[in-house]
Amino acid sequence: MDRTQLLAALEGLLYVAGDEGFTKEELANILEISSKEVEELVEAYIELCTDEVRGITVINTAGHYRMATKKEYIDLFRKVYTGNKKRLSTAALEVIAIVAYKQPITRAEIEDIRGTNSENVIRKLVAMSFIKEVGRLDTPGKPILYGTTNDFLDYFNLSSLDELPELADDVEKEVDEEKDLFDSMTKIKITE
Amino acid sequence: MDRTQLLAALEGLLYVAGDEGFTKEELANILEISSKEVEELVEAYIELCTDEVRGITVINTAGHYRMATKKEYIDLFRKVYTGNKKRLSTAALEVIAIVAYKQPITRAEIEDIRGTNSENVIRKLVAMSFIKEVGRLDTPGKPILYGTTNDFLDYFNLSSLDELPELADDVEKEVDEEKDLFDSMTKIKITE
Amino acid sequence: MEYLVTIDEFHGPLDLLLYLIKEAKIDIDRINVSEITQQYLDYIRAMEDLNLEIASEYLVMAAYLIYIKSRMMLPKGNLDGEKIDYEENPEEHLKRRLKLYKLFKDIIPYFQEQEAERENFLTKIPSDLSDELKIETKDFLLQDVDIYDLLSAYNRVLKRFSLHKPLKTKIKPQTITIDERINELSELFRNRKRLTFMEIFTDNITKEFIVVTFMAILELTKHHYIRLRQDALFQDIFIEYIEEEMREAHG
Repeated sequence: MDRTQLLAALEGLLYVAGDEGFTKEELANILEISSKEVEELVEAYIELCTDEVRGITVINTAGHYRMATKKEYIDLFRKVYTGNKKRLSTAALEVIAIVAYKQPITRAEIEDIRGTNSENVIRKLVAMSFIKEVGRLDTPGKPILYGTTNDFLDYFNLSSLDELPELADDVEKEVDEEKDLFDSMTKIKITE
Repeated sequence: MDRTQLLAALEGLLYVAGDEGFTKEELANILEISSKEVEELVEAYIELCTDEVRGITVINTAGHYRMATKKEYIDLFRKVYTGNKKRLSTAALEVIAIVAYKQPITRAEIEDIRGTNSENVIRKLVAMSFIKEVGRLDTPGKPILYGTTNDFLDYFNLSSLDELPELADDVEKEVDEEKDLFDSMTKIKITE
Repeated sequence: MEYLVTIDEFHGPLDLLLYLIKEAKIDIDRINVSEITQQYLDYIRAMEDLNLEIASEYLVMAAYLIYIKSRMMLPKGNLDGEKIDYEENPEEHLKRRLKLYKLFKDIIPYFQEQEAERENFLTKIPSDLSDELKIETKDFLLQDVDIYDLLSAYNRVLKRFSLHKPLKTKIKPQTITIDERINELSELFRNRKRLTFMEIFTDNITKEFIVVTFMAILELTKHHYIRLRQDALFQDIFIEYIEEEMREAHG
């Protein structure tokens, strides 16, 4: 396929896939071009969509290119599609943030950082498929380790975890360095 | 809105509506123009789509304008499905999930929840014995009620339906009951 | 100093402490634990006076704060004996826990912005091409999916549902004029010269739509664009288009 056909094929593919989207690798496979070329092709397509006459564009969330409506007309689209008005609670966001940065992480560790029971919030986030069990810690009781999901990335408009901004690093560095100490402190607390 | 904006808005609307599409009247209402103007607008949009760089167009079936992938690119999807069987199961997974959590449920209810025609998928799932007829609803037309089968349980390694992961709404309901204790609290004033 | 707050505005004792520190407008590093302890205890006491249930974790923190405070009041080294050389001082430990917790509290606005930003982009349900592609049932098998994929699929559907739900209620019945209906009917006749009366009533019929259509038919008949015919009582009424050249004769 020549460039024009590739662009048309990309549009046709992304339309059918809708919210499911395609990964770079999948598109490379279907269109028989390299991943690098897919990237350039998508860039070129997005460029075409910047034309004011266009109402759609392509976003990259959770590693998937997804065709989406343009931001500019969201008020009009909202007339028809009111969307999910429910936003996550602060407590849920706290847990999400902790899991996102510290994964894999156990419930006990999350509760340590928050200083409060987090069982229900974690249950809710698992049920919403924003976090999930990614393994078990090899310690007595084999506690569940949690990590974030693709649904999490999509919900927060992230293409991958690398996109997360860094936490105020000086504090984190300090925290990491002294983590062993911190761990021993919490253990003491638990046995008390 | 001017002509350019109307074209862009039309594209966005038709994209989100997907296979369901919009009637002329619905579009007229949303865009606040006459039916006649909608017709002209769609004509103009289709004209834009004749450009070879475009992979989608608009078709008019059963009184609904629907965005659709151009025929010449439909065949690419054969590759999508042979290359990655998991992709094919998206629709199937959605229907199975709805039946699993909401059984017994009619086809109309499933389609209402999914927001799209699901006849095909349901038929295939019945043929694969993931779901089956479990009764009839006592309303005109006596619609079939669907439920999951033992094969479904086997496939997902469940010993019973009780083992399905809990839904966010259920967690919320339970937590809300607990929360009532807190909600009864009045604002307190602390004075030093 | 007076403040109005409720316990359920806080997600645990660290959250409450951060609030008190913020109110006092001081850095975590510079907090005077004695002072914060006093405010924290005032808060807890006020809750108790009102007979409100206080989660035990708030009381544990209160005890911890009192422990730190009392420790500071004693001459150094006396409380923990030799331990003091290698174990972190509890005040520092608390400050670090607060700082770590604050790190995540401070990132919350970012997640809220991202959450709101994503809502600006609407996507559609994947199209079903199984008919076009004539996919065999045996190829329809699921692979590498587990029960959590099922949960994720369910959540995706739920999200979409709330997206589509208002569509039907939001759209008001369209008012159509007789002229518009005449145009639509003329369009219909361009392709088919003969239609039954029932065929021109397509979907979403409202009383208004029927009346307007009826008026349009009468108008078209009057101007000899169409002819109405019924072979027998209660049989289908046929609407026949009159070709332009034939119109003269009728006119």
